[in-house]
Amino acid sequence: MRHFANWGILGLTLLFLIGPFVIIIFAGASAGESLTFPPDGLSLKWYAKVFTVESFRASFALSLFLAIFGTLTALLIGVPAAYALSRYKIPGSETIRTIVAAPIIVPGIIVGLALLRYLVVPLNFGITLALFLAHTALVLPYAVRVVSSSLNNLKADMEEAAVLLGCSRMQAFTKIVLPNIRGGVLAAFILGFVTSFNQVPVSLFLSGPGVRTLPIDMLSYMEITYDPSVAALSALLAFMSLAIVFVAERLLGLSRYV
Amino acid sequence: MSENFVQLTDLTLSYGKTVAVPELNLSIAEGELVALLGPSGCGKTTTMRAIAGLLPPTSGRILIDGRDVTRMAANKRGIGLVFQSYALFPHLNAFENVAFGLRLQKMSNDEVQTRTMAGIEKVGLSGFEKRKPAEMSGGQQQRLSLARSLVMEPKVLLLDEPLSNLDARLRLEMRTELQRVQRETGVTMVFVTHDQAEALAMADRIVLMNAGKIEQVGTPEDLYARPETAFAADFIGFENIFHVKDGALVSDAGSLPMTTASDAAILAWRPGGVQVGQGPHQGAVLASSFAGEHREYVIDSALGQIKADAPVGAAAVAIGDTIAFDLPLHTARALDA
Amino acid sequence: MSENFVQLTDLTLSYGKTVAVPELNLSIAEGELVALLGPSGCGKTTTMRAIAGLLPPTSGRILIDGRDVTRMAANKRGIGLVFQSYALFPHLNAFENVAFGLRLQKMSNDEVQTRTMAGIEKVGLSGFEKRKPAEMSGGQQQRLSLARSLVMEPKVLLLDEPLSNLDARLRLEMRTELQRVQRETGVTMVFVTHDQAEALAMADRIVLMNAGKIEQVGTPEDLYARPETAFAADFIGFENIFHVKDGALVSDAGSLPMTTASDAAILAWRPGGVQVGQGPHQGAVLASSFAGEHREYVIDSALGQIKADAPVGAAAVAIGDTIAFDLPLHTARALDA
Amino acid sequence: ADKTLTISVYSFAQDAYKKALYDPFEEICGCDLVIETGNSVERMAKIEANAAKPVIDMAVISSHDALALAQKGLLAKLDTSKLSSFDKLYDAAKDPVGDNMAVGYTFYASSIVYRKDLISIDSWGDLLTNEKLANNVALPNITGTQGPLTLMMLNKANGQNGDYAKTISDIGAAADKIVTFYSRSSELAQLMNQEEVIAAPVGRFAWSRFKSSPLDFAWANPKEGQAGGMNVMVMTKGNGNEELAYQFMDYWLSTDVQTRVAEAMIDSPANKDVKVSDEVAENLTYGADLINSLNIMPPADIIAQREAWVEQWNTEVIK
Amino acid sequence: MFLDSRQGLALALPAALFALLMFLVPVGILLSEAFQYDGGWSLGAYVEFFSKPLYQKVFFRTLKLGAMVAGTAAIIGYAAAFCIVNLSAKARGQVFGLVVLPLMISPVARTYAWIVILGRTGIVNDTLVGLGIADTPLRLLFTETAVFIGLLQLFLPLMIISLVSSMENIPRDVIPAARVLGANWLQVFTRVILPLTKEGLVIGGTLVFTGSLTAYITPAILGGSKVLMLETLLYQRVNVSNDFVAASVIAMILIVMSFSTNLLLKRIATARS
Ligand SMILES: Nc1ncnc2c1ncn2[C@@H]1O[C@H](COP(=O)(O)OP(=O)(O)OP(=O)(O)O)[C@@H](O)[C@H]1O
Ligand SMILES: Nc1ncnc2c1ncn2[C@@H]1O[C@H](COP(=O)(O)OP(=O)(O)OP(=O)(O)O)[C@@H](O)[C@H]1O
Ligand SMILES: [Mg+2]
Ligand SMILES: [Mg+2]
Repeated sequence: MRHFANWGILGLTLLFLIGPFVIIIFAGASAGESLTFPPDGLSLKWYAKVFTVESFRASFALSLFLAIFGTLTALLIGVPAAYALSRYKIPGSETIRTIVAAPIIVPGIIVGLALLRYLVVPLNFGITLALFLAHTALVLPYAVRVVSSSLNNLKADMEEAAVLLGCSRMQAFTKIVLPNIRGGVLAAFILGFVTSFNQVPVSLFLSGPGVRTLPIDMLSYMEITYDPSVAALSALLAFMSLAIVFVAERLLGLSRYV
Repeated sequence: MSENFVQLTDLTLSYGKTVAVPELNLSIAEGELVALLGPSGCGKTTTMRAIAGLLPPTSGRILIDGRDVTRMAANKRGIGLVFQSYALFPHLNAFENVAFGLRLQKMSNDEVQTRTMAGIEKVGLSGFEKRKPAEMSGGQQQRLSLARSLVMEPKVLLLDEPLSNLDARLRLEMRTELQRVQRETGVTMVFVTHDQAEALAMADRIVLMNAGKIEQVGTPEDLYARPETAFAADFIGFENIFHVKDGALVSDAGSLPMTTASDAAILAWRPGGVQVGQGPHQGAVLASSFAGEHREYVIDSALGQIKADAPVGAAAVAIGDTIAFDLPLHTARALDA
Repeated sequence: MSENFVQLTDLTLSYGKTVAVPELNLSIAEGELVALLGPSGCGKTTTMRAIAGLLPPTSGRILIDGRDVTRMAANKRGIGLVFQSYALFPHLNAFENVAFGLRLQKMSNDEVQTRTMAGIEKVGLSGFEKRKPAEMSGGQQQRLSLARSLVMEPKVLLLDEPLSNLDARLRLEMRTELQRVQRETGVTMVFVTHDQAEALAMADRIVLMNAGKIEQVGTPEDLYARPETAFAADFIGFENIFHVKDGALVSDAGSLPMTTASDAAILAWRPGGVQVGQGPHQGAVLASSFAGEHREYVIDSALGQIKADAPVGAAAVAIGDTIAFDLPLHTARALDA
Repeated sequence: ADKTLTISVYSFAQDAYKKALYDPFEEICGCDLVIETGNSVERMAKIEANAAKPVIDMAVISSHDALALAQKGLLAKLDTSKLSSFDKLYDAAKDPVGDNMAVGYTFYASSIVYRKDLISIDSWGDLLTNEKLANNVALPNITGTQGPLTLMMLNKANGQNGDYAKTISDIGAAADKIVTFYSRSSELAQLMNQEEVIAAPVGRFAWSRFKSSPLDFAWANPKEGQAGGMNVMVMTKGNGNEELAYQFMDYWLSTDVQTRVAEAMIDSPANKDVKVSDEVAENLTYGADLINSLNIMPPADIIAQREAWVEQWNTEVIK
Repeated sequence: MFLDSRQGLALALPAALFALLMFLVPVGILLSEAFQYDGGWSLGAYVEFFSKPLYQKVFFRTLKLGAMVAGTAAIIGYAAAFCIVNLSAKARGQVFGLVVLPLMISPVARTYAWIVILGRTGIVNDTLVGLGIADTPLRLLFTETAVFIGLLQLFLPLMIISLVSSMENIPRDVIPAARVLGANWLQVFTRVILPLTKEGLVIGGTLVFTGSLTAYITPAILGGSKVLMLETLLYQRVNVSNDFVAASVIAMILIVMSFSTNLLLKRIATARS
């Protein structure tokens, strides 16, 4: 009985969350010319068309670059920060926490505009560099928060044990802490990756001739037409993300950590 | 063999502003097995952590084998510590947990293999090598943690409640094993316990602590038979403690005349030292329990509750019934005020 | 007063596909104090959870006071449970933890106040009312958990290792308190322990479990003196157990001729039943430890390790020295194969 | 190639432009084209943000946006002598914003697309008054290019003689029955295809999207006539790449390119010499007669009043 | 806890400096423009902003929608999280995967799916009319309802994630203990689960509320100009009117709203215990 209610609630929630995804998949497989559901017949022509649009290829590469390297950079500086915040008594740690978390609450458009006006134009930063900085900053709060919470669940006495067994602080971190928070790091990476990859408002201003992220490219493609290829592209991207998560789950046992 | 192998001088240990251990002085000889005994929260773990180098002292010095290690990093001291909380590495299996420290040394793979397997066998965990800590019971985890420290063959081994989660039989086995290791390797061991029986059974010398201070130091026999303070006596099992005043025993609850005079200020009896079944005094039985070799009574007397053991052969007295008893001077321990 | 106040009939309990307890049958009388005794992992906690309604049985029935409660919700059964893990509410202070259940009943604030304070006092935690569980030591938390169940005055009180984290003195105090509560309120109590001394001391009746099955049921005296199986004997302290074959004692390690013939299949001795210092047999002392009233030896004999207690007055024998001993038939317990 | 020209254009039909314009030009000039796309407001905002150091050399935008940029001093005055095709342009395209700040390269008409099976449209006024259109009509947002054109035509239909405030009030009064104020013609096409909307004003350049739909769409010929607009080319001030920019603009205005673009049914020509088939002409805003008949609002009028319109629109229409 | 604070600072500093220099400084300069009014420092721009009826309305709508989305997400989130926590480890991993799936889909596409679903001839209206709940198709697109639904779907996963992870930290036997002490499921929820997961609720609530305030695509597409929110208004001010001052004002308001909501939630959470 409880079981039944359990799955009932979950089913409805999942329907609400996933329903649009199903529609996107099928709308992209329409044989007709416009975005409809149920589709006017099935065909893969729109999925095929995605690969012929040249600008998608360039912007996909840019978005992938930003998502991967922006997130990695955020982790590179975020993991040590999270570690320091949870293991050391630092003067002003609350301030540091707030600074690092700030990018979440600033509207994306303002971020894009600010970087364009005060970094790109006066300091001669390239658009790509500015995008990279912006995406790194946006992912940073997730990196610090997610990694912090898995660090807090990790008892500090294990590191002490490792040190007593002869580790240096650095070895204790790499051999003991890192393996035990890899689920958190992975979750942070995935969260950061999708945040960055799907980011729109920041990139509205941070785009220039020949430099444009994929979501912005999709938006501007939709300036011209709502044909189902955007749905097809979205479905393909979601499958790509899923594949990444699936592989990660297989390799690292993600579900044990989330 | 040094008499002052581990030496703590005026050691003060604090957490922030709260001082947990003020000005501790203690010397431990090489190859000695010392028990830190004391009630919960008295600073046992804190002291161990300081010796291991995990807690920088507020003041004072720590010497090991003549060298001042007060500021030496924990991983340089060559000290082993078995944590009260085990502190096992959850991502590594039992074998890798034990092998961890060995692998950090320049040691052949074969040797790591041999020593690890030997260590695991010693604590009775053969066959569990592939298990992760989460898949082992509390007692098994505790033994694993022990093995991890033992294989390192440290100069000084600190053990924080190493046997608390084991049942009576397993505990005895592990005690024997620890004593054997100590005899064979001559390692200096300091172990923490809140269980006096364990301290008595294992230690060469017992350090009894109370609220961060050392209350008494001595051999088990010493401490067991000759506690020097009321706290020590109480802790070591002289559960009936009374003041002597004008030829009578006095407690908060009342007083009882003594049959023989004594010039001690305080007298204390173990439950086994109280005579029951006959005697000049009377009391109602509050509680009675079977303890195998004897029966334990709690008697409601003019002095308040008195704990007494009766031989199991004697007829049992029901709860609520009256029982005669005596507090004979020859079984009492005399203490200063 | 019902003889079958709590009745478990063919109770099978499983976690997913693994059966933890197969077909258990047990009756407990009203007002009885029953101990569930057994090694780690034998199904004690599992059984308690089923009685409390936290684990739906795979099959079988649970009757309380004549009513079938097998399918009744946990909050309707009127059963108290003290959890092995305390299960205190971390967000509530000590007072609110104890008051939790009372507040759920239609009860005036004053009464909640009075009963809560009384409950806290009973377990010796007066003055700790405002503390959160995290700010209390293990033993204090355990007592708090006890108080939380006691104030509810349940018909049946289940206690899962309620005293494991207390030191000897506190443990004795809490035992006395539990026995008093039980006497005064006539509550039926079932408590779990892995410590035979505790079971012996407190219980009216002991249920000894092994791997999900009941091994023996009886009074403490019964179990202590007359274990019926090798498992029971071993668990209850007959640590030296040997087969009898052709007038000799036999173990995996070897054999030893007997001085007196016996037609028992198995003979078992407590360490206290082994005679040391004199006797026909010889062995090397492997370990020796002081235990207050006596000294415990582990002797390496032709039968393997033998555990023996010697009176503390006797001259101590050093480890490695040879000692004489006997396994007298009059202190042995005879068991069937 | 070591020379590059950076241009900013509307984002639609880039594949066709590539064939008709970009590739051949790169061939001729031996340079690389870097192309930025987007809608005109976003591109303008960026041109302004980068004013100190222009990234864009040459842009195509709407005539009133060109005027706005010119007034902010962001544009270079064009030397028309460097444009060999200049004389072939319709007169209206030669100096649309004054001071030779821009040249027109395409015209478009703007009228109402509607579902001929459900309704008939005779006048721009029908948009607000026809009962059948209640909850079924969409209007362009005032902030877009089409908004001011619709405003002008409604004003004309209601005989309000340039009193736009009154027209906006009328729209405000009817706002509850208007499904949305769209800002992208593609969005409108989607809404009309899923039968959310059955009539709406739209630019001729978007017509092909409706024509290919299975639904029964028609292009209205209201009695007030069609509105018209023009897109223009501009050059940013001080971009340092003027020669190449002139070369590109001239090439785009040439009869060859204008014909190719027209035949691809992307942009209607501004070059008088372009000749196309009737079938192609049907889809474009083509020919002197048609172009001269369009109601075109002077860019200066739009620029002067737009802030006020938006303000009033925000209070009375969006509410 | 290691006490060498200098080492700790060295570890934390790169992230802090990065966020400060590459992010907060440029954003700060931009925001400071909102305090420039009539050539001097003043709050005039804010006074002007709040004196316009449309802006007031957009402000309150944004607040209302943000609160409604966060509130609804909390209710659904608790139900879903509780179910997820009760699943077996394997099923939990799979369901969790499905819950985070929407995060992987471009918000652009997700929002367009809602246009199809919520349209006059979309599934929702077909179902409502088919079941006789509505006589004629409802107009759902370009209404607050549409924006609400879109935002809810966008941010619900974040709420569920936060709640699940804080529920997993509830000590093992605490819920059974409450049951045995006589609590029914509602009482278990209000007296045990809620207080013990308030941290997750605060994090989730802040993420959802902040997300709803600063979302751009969803209100832009599902609400259009008829359901302006602060973020779409901000975009309009920048792009259509080149009005950076108003944009900065709006940004500052959004930041203050997010920040104070976070503080407020934290306050409420700590005040209760
Ligand atoms: N991290 C800490 N911060 C503040 N006070 C602490 C900390 N750790 C321990 N204390 C306090 O220091 C005192 C000594 O604690 P310690 O852990 O050394 O006790 P212990 O003797 O090991 O007790 P137990 O037998 O319960 O393990 C206690 O009063 C304790 O409350
Ligand atoms: N949640 C669970 N899932 C699967 N198996 C379980 C679970 N809980 C207990 N078990 C198994 O059921 C058996 C009985 O466990 P139980 O907790 O009842 O033991 P116990 O007698 O209380 O032991 P202890 O003295 O260690 O508390 C054990 O083998 C244990 O591994
Ligand atoms: Mg301790
Ligand atoms: Mg148990």
